[in-house]
Amino acid sequence: MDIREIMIVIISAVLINNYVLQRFLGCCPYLGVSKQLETALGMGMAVTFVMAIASAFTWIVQHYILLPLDLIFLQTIAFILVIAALVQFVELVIRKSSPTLYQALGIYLPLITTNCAVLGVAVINIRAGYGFLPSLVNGTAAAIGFTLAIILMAGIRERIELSDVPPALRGVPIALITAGLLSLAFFGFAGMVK
Amino acid sequence: MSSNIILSVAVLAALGFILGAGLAYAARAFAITRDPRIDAVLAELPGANCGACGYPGCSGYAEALVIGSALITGCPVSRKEASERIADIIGQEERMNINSDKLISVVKCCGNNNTSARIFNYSGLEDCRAATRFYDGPKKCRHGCLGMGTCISVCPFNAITMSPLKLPVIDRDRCAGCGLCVDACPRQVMVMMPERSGIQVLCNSGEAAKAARQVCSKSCIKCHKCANICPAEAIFFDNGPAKINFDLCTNCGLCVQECPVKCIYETNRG
Amino acid sequence: MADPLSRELIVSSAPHVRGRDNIRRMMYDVAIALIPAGIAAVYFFGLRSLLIVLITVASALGAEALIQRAMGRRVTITDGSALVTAVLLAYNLPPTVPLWLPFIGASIAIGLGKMVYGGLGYNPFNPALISRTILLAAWPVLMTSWVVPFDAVATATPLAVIKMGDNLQAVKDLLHVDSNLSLYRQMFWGNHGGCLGETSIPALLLGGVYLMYRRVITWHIPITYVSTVAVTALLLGRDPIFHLLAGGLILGALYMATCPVTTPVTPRGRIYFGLGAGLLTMLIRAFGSLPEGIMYSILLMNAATPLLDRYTRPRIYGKGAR
Amino acid sequence: MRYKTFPQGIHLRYHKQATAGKPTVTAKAPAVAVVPLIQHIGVPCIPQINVGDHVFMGQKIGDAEALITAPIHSPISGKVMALEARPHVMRRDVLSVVIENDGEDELYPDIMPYPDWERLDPDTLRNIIREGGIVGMGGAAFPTHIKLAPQSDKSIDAVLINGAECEDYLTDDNCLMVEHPEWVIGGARIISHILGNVKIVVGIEANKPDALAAIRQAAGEGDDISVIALDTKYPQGGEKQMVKALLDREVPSGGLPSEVGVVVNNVATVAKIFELITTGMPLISRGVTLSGPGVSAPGNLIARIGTSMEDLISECGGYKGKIAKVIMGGPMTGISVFTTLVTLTKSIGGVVVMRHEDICHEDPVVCIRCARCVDACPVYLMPISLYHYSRSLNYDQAVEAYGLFDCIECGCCSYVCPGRLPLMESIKHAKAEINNKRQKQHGR
Amino acid sequence: MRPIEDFSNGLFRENPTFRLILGMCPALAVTTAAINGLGMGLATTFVLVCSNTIISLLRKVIPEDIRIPAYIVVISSFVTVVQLVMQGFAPELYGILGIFVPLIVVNCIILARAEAFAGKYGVVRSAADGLGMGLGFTWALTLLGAVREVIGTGSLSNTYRLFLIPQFSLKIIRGFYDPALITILAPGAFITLGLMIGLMNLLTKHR
Repeated sequence: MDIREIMIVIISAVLINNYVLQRFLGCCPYLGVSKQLETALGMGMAVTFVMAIASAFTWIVQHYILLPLDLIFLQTIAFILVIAALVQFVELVIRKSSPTLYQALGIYLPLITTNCAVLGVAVINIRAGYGFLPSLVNGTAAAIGFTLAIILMAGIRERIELSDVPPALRGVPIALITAGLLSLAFFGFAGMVK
Repeated sequence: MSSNIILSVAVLAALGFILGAGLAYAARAFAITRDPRIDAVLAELPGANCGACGYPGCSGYAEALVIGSALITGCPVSRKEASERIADIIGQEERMNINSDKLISVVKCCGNNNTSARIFNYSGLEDCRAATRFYDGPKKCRHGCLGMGTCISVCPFNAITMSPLKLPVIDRDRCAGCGLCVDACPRQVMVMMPERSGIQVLCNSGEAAKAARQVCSKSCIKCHKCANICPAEAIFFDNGPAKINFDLCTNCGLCVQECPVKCIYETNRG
Repeated sequence: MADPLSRELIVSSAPHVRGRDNIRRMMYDVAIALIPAGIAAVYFFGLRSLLIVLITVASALGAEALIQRAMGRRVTITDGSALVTAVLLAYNLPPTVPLWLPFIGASIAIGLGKMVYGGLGYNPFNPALISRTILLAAWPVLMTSWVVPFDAVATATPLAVIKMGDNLQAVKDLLHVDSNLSLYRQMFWGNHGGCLGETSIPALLLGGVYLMYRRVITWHIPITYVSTVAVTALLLGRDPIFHLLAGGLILGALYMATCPVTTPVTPRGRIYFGLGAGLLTMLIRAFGSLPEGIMYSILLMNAATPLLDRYTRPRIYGKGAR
Repeated sequence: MRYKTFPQGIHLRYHKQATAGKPTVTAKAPAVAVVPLIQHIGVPCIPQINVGDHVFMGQKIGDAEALITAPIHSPISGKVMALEARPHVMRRDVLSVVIENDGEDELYPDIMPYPDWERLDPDTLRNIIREGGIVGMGGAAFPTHIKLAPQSDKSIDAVLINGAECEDYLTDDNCLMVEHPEWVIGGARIISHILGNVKIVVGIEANKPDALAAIRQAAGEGDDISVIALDTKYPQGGEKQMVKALLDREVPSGGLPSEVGVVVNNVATVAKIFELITTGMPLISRGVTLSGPGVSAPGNLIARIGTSMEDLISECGGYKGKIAKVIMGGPMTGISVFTTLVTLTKSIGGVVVMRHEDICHEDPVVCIRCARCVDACPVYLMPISLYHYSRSLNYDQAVEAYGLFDCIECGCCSYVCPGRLPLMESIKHAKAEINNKRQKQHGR
Repeated sequence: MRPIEDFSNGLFRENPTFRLILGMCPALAVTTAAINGLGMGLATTFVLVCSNTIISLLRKVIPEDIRIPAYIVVISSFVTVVQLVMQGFAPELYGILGIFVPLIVVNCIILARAEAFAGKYGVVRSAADGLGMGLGFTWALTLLGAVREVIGTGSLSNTYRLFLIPQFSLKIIRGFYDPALITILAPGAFITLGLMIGLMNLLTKHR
């Protein structure tokens, strides 16, 4: 696979088909952890880490266990198990190595398990027929796209905190609307990679 | 078909085993300990994170309690029963000190915009602390409430509202007795009083009668009429406005009737 | 003399004097600056463009009044901000749009672009551009039907033509000119298909100079924006002059990328804003499937504005370097 | 011609023409002088006299033991009628010495000049300055002898004389420089002598050509004094801005000018030092501008300390129109007092009277992020962020990342804000709240 | 009475989409048409009811420490069932819902209900809770889908076929109405849902 192809995968996953803004994957943590820039960045990094590893692991599981044994229908179960274990592992590591980060991410670290972007990217990798390297690249790029979207969002939400949003729209509704407008702005990247 | 099922189960079991083993190892390698009592104590605390205890939120206080660096009585919001349960959890033998009376805050001033004179026209931030920095605030009375709502802004329980005549009104049901408004008030016009008591002298001015009358028509003039009529002898004077000893007060309300300037109120009647 | 104590003086914090400018004045300055472009629009595209502008303005003011009333807030439609938003939106519409579209667009701009965030000063994105992108996504055909100036004949914009053919010859054919110079001249004056208010560069520049003179806008964003577009075009092997004159670059750089609410407050932030917007504009024009990148690039930089503000804080006097 | 200046800042409307050309008038000594015992930054004075005592003009009536303090002298001769709390510029009341004027202006017998000052050592001179009660007369009121005794590890290489007078309306420094340039230059030489014969740089805004010419002439041809014209821009007279403009040095955050080898003094202070050394007269009077649209006949006065504003304003023809604000100092940083019974103190260089129609009555609207405050701030802060953090009580962020305590409270941000937000007021409030909190924590 | 309360709870008071803000991804992704929302909602309901029941049955058996992985295994088994069934019987819908069918596994509603409800209460109540939550999710998605579809295309294309409603359709307004394509695009999903949640907040506040 040449550089060009990899670049296409990256630009596509980060900008054009941004996993949150265009594909709706990972919306729960996106809405939940984007209130502050620091935590958003932490979450982004955690997701990046988990997604990169998960892409690799699930590819291996798919191609070296499920396919040879003809057990493709077990894909969902197997993948989610791998991801759940990975997330728990990351949680343990962060709790030990950076208590402040752990405190900041709080309940959202376990939520990476239910971050559908992680499982989503694994499934998409398989469905798109990516090889090992493209899978890894796609997973990482998707997570970078997630991080980009979430830090932009966090910046805006910190500003929204200071504004006079009508009470009914405070919190999630205004965040959703902002995400929509952000998604609209990302339309500009449409067609950049053919 | 059956071989397929067996294979599935086997694969999943193997996967589960490998991942489980890995996690078990990780759990041990990266283990950290946290005293489970902290969470237990935290569960008993009010969870308003008001900070009245002086710690960063309830969790900080819970940790301090378990370590032993804080007193159970440190949380002014906790009710007696909760405090006793916390004492059970951390095994602290301090129940004697647990406050049995719930305290609530009260504004010791009834000088509203109509009765209390102004000395200048303040035009600045709507904040009592900011206003106090300008010549002790725009009211002629230097002890009374400025009515700009700093107490409202610090109240974590939304228990205070502003009356149309610019005096804060405390919702006795919502007030948790954290005392943050008392700390925040630059005039020391907010005080804590037992919730069960109803009578309070709503004047904070220690000025002599004449000076006090000049600045506010509702100011306590130290006439001692209330003290004289009080059957429980609960009202006394010590270089200031009339004060009530809540241990003696029977809420009979005679002083309220007697006060010539009407600055004694039955606060629990709104 | 009366007792000095009986005189109730006003006590307040310094400073006791204030500058002359206020928000209303700034907004009306922008509105004034936009007048020449409006005249040009009427000149090129007929009185219908005036009608579109009027409908947009009326709907925007109406929508703002209605929403503020509904939210139980003070109605502030006279502060000029809705007026400016509406005029900018109208200038971003093709002259052929059905007359209900400016009404919808103005409502979206005010409602979704501004009021949901609490009104003036709080919106993270430029309301006029939000509205335009939504309209474009909702009614792509209506929003891309262009006409030849002085004529109702359908045409394409120079940018759309160059997107297809990738060379200036096609544009020259489109505008019936034979030399680059006359092409530039015709594009400069605005004699080509496009949105109402974006085509006539001299009219826009006139307003821009007025705004700079009145200190409503600073040079940072327009200059960096325009020059980044030129440099990027050069690097990508495109004709920089064409890209400066084509599309809504000047309208965007002078009036929309300078919208104070949605751009950084720090000088360095503003420069990065211009750089980023210029780069994105050219990337979209060169590689994207859309012919024009102004609005998306500005919206994307709007989104990055809080981060720019945060990471381009000025060095405080006496901190760091001597 | 490009004048030296500092980056950013704002242009004001100035309004100086009403008083700039007029010669200074000596005001009547007050019938009753009310001399507050707080007239400087530092420890308040303790009265040195008793009620009923007779005091001479120039006699010390208040002093304190502490290091940072300056004594206070009687501005008139007469009888001490009372020692009581009286209205004050900064507070509702402050312990003041109330002296009834006997009209004699009997000079305190100990007062005598120091003609041979050049032979005195710096410590003696500093002590003379202390005993003369000299404080910063540009508004800061910091005891001057402390300023002239920089810590030993700092080597001072320049003394800056601040003649910027950048605020609206005020012209007393201008008049002083035009009428008595030799006092300014003489005083500067004394300070230079105290600091070890360092170079003298006088900075004057270019909108005062008369003052520039007069000072230049008085300075002579020697190269120990340079007189530099500065751009007319606010806050050119700010100490840090002065250092930046004249020497292109930046005073470290939270530090003093002495840390970059500079001592800055206002022209009025310098002239007063000259007066003290050459006549022995302590600081009992000062030049003050009475101006603003609410004064009938604006002018510059030499007035005794302890004269009430009421008296000073009647000296200038009384009020004109419905009075709304009486401001001590310039309108950008001055204090609007609550009563005109407050009396003149050492650091009040101007009284500006505003009518109702002269003040901005617009309510705060909203921030449209126009960034004018950021572009105006002479210490390169982001006032709007500070404002937001102050309002959302996020003080830590404001202090750490946004330099709350670097604010010099010049008021540029509030002045330029088209949304009329109380930017500087919020910043000041946040500072006071944080200091309050810190004090409480120390108390615990 | 308890199960009935549990059931109605999920429909309105704790509607997963409008009140608990759970399961945002499918709510945004598949609601380009009412029918898709309905399909997704019913699939989720099925998984939710089954998993709630099983987890409630097993709640005393599953050790505390590994409950989350155990829940996930249970949930993913049912998701696999749904996946296979849908693939067989509604391939068209399966194609449209795409990867969001396997992603039901990570729908926070399911794990959240398992953790918050099924792990604590009995079988009947858990099943009722699952059904209520599921149907609450379903009507929310269907409504959202309907709104987006009507505004975005001017009709409810497949729904009438499903309910055998004659095609009176919204064709009438076709002549007057130019569909606003935006609502069936990604930004439209976010904005419509945001406004709808805001509307719900408004309605419940006034009640």
